[in-house]
Amino acid sequence: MTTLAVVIPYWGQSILRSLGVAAAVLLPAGTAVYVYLFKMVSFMQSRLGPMEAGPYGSMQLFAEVGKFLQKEDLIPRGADRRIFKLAPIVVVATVFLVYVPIPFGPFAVFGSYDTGIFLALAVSSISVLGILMAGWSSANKYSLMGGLRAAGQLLAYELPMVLAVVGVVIQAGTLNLQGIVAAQHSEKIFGWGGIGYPYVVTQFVGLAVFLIAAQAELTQTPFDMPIAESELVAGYMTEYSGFRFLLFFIGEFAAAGAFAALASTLFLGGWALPWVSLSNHWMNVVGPLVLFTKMMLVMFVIFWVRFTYPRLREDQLQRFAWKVLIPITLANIVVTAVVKVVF
Amino acid sequence: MPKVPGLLKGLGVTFAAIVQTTKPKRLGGGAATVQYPHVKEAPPTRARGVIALREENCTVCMLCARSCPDWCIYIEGHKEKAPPRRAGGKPRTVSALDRFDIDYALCMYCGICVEVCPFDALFWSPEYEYSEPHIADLLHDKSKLGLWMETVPEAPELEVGADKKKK
Amino acid sequence: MSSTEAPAPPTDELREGLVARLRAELGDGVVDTHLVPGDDLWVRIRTDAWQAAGTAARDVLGCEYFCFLSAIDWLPSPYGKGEDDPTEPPPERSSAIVQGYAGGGSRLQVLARVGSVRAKVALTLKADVADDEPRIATWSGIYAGANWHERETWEMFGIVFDGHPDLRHIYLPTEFEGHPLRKDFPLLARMVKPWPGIVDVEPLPGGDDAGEAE
Amino acid sequence: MTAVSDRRQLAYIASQAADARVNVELETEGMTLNIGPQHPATHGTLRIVARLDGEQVVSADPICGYMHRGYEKLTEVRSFPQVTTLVNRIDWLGSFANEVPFILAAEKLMGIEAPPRAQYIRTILFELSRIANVSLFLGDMGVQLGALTAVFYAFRDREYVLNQIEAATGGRFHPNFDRIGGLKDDLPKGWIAETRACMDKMRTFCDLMEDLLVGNEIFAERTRGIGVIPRDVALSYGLSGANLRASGVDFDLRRDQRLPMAWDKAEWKVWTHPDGDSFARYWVRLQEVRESTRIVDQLLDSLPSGPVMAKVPRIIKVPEGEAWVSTENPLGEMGYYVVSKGDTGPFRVKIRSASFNNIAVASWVLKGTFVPDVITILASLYFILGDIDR
Repeated sequence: MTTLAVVIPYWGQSILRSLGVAAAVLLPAGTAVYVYLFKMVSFMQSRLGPMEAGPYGSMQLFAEVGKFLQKEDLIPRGADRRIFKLAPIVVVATVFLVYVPIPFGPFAVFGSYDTGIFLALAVSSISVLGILMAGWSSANKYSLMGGLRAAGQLLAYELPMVLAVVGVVIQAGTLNLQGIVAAQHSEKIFGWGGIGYPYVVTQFVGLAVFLIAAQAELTQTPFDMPIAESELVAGYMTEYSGFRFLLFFIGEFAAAGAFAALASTLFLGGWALPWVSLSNHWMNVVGPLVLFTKMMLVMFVIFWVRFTYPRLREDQLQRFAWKVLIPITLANIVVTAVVKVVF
Repeated sequence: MPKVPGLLKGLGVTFAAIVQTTKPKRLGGGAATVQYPHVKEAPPTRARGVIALREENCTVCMLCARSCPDWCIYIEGHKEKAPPRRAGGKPRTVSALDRFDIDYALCMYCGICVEVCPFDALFWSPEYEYSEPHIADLLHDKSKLGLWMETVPEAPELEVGADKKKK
Repeated sequence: MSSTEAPAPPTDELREGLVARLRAELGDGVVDTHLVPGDDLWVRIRTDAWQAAGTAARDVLGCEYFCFLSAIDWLPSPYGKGEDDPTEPPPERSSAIVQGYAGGGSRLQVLARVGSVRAKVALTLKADVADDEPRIATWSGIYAGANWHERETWEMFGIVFDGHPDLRHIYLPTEFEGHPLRKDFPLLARMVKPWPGIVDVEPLPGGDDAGEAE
Repeated sequence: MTAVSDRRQLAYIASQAADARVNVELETEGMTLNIGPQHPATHGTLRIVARLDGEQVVSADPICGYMHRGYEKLTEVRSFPQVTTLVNRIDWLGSFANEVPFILAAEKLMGIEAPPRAQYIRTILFELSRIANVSLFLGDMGVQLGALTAVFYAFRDREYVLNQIEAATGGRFHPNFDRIGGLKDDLPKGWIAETRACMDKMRTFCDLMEDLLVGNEIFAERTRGIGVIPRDVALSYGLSGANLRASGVDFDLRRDQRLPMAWDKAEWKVWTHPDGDSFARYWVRLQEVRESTRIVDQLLDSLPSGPVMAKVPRIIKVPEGEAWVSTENPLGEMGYYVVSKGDTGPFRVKIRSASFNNIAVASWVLKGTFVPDVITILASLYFILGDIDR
């Protein structure tokens, strides 16, 4: 970062970068909560949603945070205290880790590793441990069932997500997310370079399966068996209240942001604008905004599906993952590989 | 496995709902809900909100208290001399009302008292905003019931095929 | 429920057919019948023929639809409606037990109604239950729905159903004693609170000279 | 569960057999899970003690009585008008429909009939309360399966029907509009036109539910072949209403019985479904709401004019006798066995409510199902707690 005529020492850069990641996690999560969970759901259900807190209910999120913070922090008597306290932290931490390799601009990335996408997917599966810890340690039958269901479901949907990404990696030729963004920016679609070459054009099957798998990773309807409110009351989150529940709440929406960011980076061309060159310094400012709008688009689809569909039973859910999604993604990989070699 | 149209139709329904709710009111859009403290929906004229008492009609016959299923009307009266109807006539003994309480904590708004009152002293009014922080305050005494009298609406005329004579 | 229009002389072949078939099946098990033409039919069964009546109703009459099973306590309530003036002497209440349609000999009577969906007709079966030791055979083997109804009847009236798989409380808490729907079980809600409907108008201080006070 | 020839049903049983073999080796001891009494899936305070083996229900025993108000004891100390106010709190969603059979029983004992206009208005309000009650079910089945938006459409469109009931009777949930011999009052001005508009809204609501849920494959996946109740089991348990018609029994009290009401003045169709599973129950109720809107339209067209109250003495003493009247309530067959000894109040009233029998079948049908299916089956049986506990 020597361009700004002042030399920022290395520790300065890493502080800036970690602040950037924190902002990257919390800002989209916050707007997603307001726009989708408060407003879009209400419009879907022909009501206006919160209108009292701030103009058009914009301060509702802070009101909610305030409410959660002043709630009593209960730990059930039979609970395994240490694991009970650790579970939400594990879930939220993994979401921060997923944001590390995601590029928001030429230099605005915490760490551009050669195996960026591999790191993101590996880390996102650690949250399963957090959910299992929460389910087990709450000493509550509903939580235990919720936790076990979550474990089964998240493992089953890890595979389709990874296989969906493999199609993109074959086409981009690199695992590094910056590389994938660059690849999508430079290639042409049959000679016409107007809007670059977002991989959704050829990898639409991959995007569909990725979104379905992301829906399952977020334990959202139609895959919200772990938090099936009509059966398990609140699944693994039943016994949590106050600040810990807030952590789970943030974790859930930050994870939605993370998967949306991954989807838009892999399939919609990431932070790059087609006609602006990649190394333009202004892209460090414009890039995050571009990626933010793409994330909002993807999250609209995620929440749109979440509030429309009923939920699947977990044996149907597993059957759907193993017997439908995985064959489709394998076929997609084969087709991509053949096309890659032939052309 | 799933054929697509069913799932897409569902998405179409919810998207149409978003468009309908966000369309401004003058274009026929808007939510079905009303922002209560600022905008209040008027209940229909026959709504049974609260019972109003016209004290002068009441002759303490206690028919309402006797026919109330929940035993929530408490009446006490006394006899007194009233001026004769025609000049020079004998003073009439009339029973006057001392206490007429309705306990809205017990009342189930069935309307038997209003209907059974032979002297038309009790009326329904669609007023509904009289909740109280303390449940004891729900015991409305006769002065409060009198206050409700102005909120009693005119009886709505009946549907076209209705029988004209007032039952 | 009736479907045929009763002709001028009110005979109702559909229901008379039912009674005839029931008599043929149970012989003297059918003690008494009461037929409202074109409307409804009551049949009183002897206590020990109750189970046979159930199987006959289902198989012979084709009444496979189980409507309900309950009981009636014919003793008039000794407490009245709780609406008497405490100042006056309590009014004496007749304790004569008078049964309803199709007669009966005991204070408690079991009452069941079954219907045939095809013939679109239903009938009510009654049976006396001994006053001192109320027992009767169970129908849960014949109609699966009777299981819950018999549990409720046992809990409310104290009629024991022999052969019932698990006769336990269905509505009331397990440690509840007494049978609430019996007429001699007091309704405490009306005992605890004095009735506000008692006329409470104190007369004139000088006594009512004109003599036409209410 | 008896097998139904459907391919999916056989697959379901095969998968169960496979699980059963697995459990034998694993020897996992069961877990007892209390669903309720405070539980989102039960419409009120019903508790199901389910013994589970993993996710599968070994035995389920519904425990009711948390909302037992002792209505039959209360009716013994009340007069006839007071009992009507008590009685429309049994099935509080379609509450006008509770009063009608009791009033008809009293009128049958007194040998009087309501004037034709009152009969028409009673039938119209009866069908309106059916629409209000069953439309909530159509939305609520979605929530039980996870689709949150369906129930909001149900509440929104049901509001118009409740406004109509309140405009005519004065009470949204507890109208208390029925009197022995007729109705308390006549309809207010402009009510008929308003109700017609409301019926169109309900028809669009039904189409909405058709698109949102019935067509949805996940909904079909979750409800087809789940909780199959064959014809003979349904009849033996005394199931009634849409639960019975969904098991293929063509039995509807509005058509198969002669009552002083106006159902035979409108022509409408009784819908049945052969499968008897949760999907069939949902589908039959959806068609029934559409039929009800058509009935209301036809009755509104042919509404006669005239009085709404027959000649009835002020203090009503019902002559001695016994009468049973039952009507096709939104939840099923609701009947009153009224015994009168000739004074102002009834001597004994046996209240036969539909949900009591509808839930008795639960312990039979829930055996061997998964936990999420328990919620689906209970939601599809559609009971209201006041109806069970009385």
